[in-house]
Amino acid sequence: MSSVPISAADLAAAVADRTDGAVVSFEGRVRVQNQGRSVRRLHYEAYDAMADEVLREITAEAMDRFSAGEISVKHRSGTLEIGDVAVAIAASAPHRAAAFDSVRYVIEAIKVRLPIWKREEYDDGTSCWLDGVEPPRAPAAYAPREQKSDA
Amino acid sequence: MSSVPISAADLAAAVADRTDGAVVSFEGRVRVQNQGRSVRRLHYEAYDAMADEVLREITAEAMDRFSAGEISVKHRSGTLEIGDVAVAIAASAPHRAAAFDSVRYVIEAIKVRLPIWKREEYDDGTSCWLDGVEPPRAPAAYAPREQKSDA
Amino acid sequence: MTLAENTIRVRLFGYYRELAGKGEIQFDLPTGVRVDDLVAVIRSDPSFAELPSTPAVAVNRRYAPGNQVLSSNDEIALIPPMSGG
Amino acid sequence: MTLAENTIRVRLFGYYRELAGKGEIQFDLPTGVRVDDLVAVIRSDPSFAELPSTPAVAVNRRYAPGNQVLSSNDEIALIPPMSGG
Repeated sequence: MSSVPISAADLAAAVADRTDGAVVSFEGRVRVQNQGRSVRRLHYEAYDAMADEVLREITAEAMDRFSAGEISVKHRSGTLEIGDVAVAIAASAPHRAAAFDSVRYVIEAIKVRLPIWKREEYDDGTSCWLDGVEPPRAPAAYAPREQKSDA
Repeated sequence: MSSVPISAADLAAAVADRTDGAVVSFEGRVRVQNQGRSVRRLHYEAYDAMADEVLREITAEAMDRFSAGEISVKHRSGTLEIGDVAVAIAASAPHRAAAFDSVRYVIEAIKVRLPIWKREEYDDGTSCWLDGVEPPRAPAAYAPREQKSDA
Repeated sequence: MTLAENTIRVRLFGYYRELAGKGEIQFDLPTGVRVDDLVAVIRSDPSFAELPSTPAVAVNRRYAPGNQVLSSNDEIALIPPMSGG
Repeated sequence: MTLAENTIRVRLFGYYRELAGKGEIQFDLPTGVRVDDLVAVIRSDPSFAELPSTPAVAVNRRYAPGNQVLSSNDEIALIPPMSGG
């Protein structure tokens, strides 16, 4: 998580390696229009400590799943203006498929698992929290065994 | 086609737009190892005039197919050292799927359609033209009709 | 659950933080209380009447199942629908 | 094909250029000659004996079908297997 500007170019430079032939990067930017309304700026509030852990977890999953060389991801918090980068991801890999798949995996997982909330401010002076994605309830399989004998 | 260094970051900055929320970029770089051999550097020879046309054609196809906002692509010719960027692609789009799909489409099409040839120089002093991808023979459907009554 | 009580603190974010008017709420609840029990208690507050049927709860920065037992040492957070990326 | 002849110039690149020892070869071929005819002529040169069965040919910077008729005004190129990206 970052409270200062981020860029995919910085992350891409960091993941590049002499053994990796492919670098894929993604930037999610603040759009001037969202769901038909004119956005002036937006504010991200995050559960920072958990968000950092979730980003590390998602990155580790992608590394493991696609055999990527290296993956780097940053998400902004705080106030962002139109065009500012909200999320940046870069992945390097020996071959392109792993790099593409890794970046795509990370952004899709962020959308459903990262504890962060966006409040949009509109040109008409109003603002609202975005209708978000209901986060996952941990599946029963994750429940520690000892709880079954409890209570 | 470019005979001087290229970077996806430059292309990404060029395609970014206030109405597009997603920018995806790709860099293909010269790897120190390829097919088990230690690469010292490589040389790209291209049919430049045709390559420029093929890149424009591929880009237009991706724009049309995925409704991307903007797509930019550059491929190097000449001598490249390890880590140098051989191909850079960036696509912006209102939403991420179109940006990912556009970049992926362009790189896959380059692999099978761009008239360019790579000669690798190895650490042992030898060099060779890479076994490449057989380019497409235009399908019969592309043959001008008037040829059927000819000869 | 046993009758002994412990203090459960719950961090709030975004829209939920605004519903409560503060970033943390706390309850004295019996030992052995589970995530689902805590959610029922929170929902009994009129401010949270419109909580989703199974809102996400993080315990020690991980999404927790409804049957996870809570203790006063846990870092607990009620997680609104998210809008990252 | 008619008996009139025209000069067909063929650009060569990469491995094919090295096989020929030059970047362009040319042939005087009958009017109406097609891509497939040209390929057969090129293959008759021992340097090009190992040409693929249907090597790609570009005419005016577009991949051409085997039945495309060639003229001396066309920009023709024999395209080796490619290795871009």
